[in-house]
Amino acid sequence: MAIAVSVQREAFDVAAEYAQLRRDNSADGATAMFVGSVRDFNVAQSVAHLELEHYPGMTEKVLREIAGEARQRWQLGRARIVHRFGRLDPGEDIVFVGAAAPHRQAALDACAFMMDFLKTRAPFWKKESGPDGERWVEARESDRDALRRW
Amino acid sequence: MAIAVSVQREAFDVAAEYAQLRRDNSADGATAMFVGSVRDFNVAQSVAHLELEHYPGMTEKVLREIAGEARQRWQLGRARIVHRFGRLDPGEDIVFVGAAAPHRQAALDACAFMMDFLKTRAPFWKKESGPDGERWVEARESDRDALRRW
Amino acid sequence: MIRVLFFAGLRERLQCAEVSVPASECSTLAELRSHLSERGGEWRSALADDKLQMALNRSVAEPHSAVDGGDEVAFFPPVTGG
Amino acid sequence: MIRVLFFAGLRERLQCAEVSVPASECSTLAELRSHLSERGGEWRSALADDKLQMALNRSVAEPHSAVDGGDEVAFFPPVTGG
Repeated sequence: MAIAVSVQREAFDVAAEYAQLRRDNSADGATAMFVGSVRDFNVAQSVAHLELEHYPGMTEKVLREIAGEARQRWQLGRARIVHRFGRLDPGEDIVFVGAAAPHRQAALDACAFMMDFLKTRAPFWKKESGPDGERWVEARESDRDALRRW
Repeated sequence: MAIAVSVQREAFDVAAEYAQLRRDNSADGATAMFVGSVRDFNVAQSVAHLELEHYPGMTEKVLREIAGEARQRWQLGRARIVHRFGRLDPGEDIVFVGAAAPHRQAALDACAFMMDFLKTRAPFWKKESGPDGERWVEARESDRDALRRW
Repeated sequence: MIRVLFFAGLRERLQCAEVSVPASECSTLAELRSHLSERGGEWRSALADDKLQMALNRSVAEPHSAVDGGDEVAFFPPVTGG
Repeated sequence: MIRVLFFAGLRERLQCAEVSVPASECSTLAELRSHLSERGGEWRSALADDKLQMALNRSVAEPHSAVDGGDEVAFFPPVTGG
């Protein structure tokens, strides 16, 4: 499928995602991928784990819109977004975005675009648990600023 | 290892490359990867297969310099480049570049940078075989132009 | 009825994930928000936060957007996925 | 001796992958290139191509770069990897 999105509790498999971007797709010589993972620290406190909440139904719709917009702008053969929810420990993968295109910069730019929009538009919320207790992660100005270039 | 390069005849495994970028590396929450593959057409003629020649010794040295330069510019935790040589059929992967960083745009820009420099500096040469016989692929002006932004 | 959902920190402050509001109580998202604020206490203060975002039928929406029976509305803090 | 390597289309035109040149024959890459051109025929025409690149001890080098015995020099067309 040209566009695929998944919102899931389970871990994803980068090799399987890559295979889907390439399957029956010898027209696209360029494939770019981005994976976001849980860091072991965020701002000041060290993070024991994250809990990711989302808005079922809206999340999938927004991700599909983002992938569709990227596909149109850069004439991607394929675009994929996978985002996890639920409990995530440090080092675990949170999000995968991938794009296959005839040209390398299109594939890389499409990944940057999808991540920038996902960060500010997709209804996910992170709650960090650390030694000082739980707190909801604040949205970052820099993520909103990142949208301006598109 | 912070930097790793490989020039090899064998296919590479995207999942294994990803695992190396992430291993013992929970400080880098952002991992970007790019894979270049053999398309089934190039310019006008359809391609039956490619033969990739390289300059053993110099190739590894240049790739290591490119990965090292990217690592310094974007403070990457990890940078990897894998490039194949020998016979490659349509659909097969040619090159992998990957970068792990604390921030997503650093990881994506580092991949773009490594590909742009690899395309114009690493001593590889492609010969295409198609229905009309063999021909050496010409270097493209657009690849030289891509360097100007860095 | 209008189905109204609350997420993340807002849900926790309100101690409420979902309410139903008769469509006759409001005709726009702004009116729905005022109507909910009238519950007072935490509802008034939490819904006064001007960073809150609203969705109507799973698309981001503005205060003047019209709402009607059968609609699904959501209020939530700025998103932090990725 | 200076070890001189040729790659890709250039190697095919010259029908030669490698030659050795006495260090006494030249002191710069430009002189080495002239010396090889004197072999005539395909050597003269192929080495006249101003798109050819040169490497000295596995780093890209310029015509004025000094060469000496034990050095490894390479001539090759613009690269097309990736």
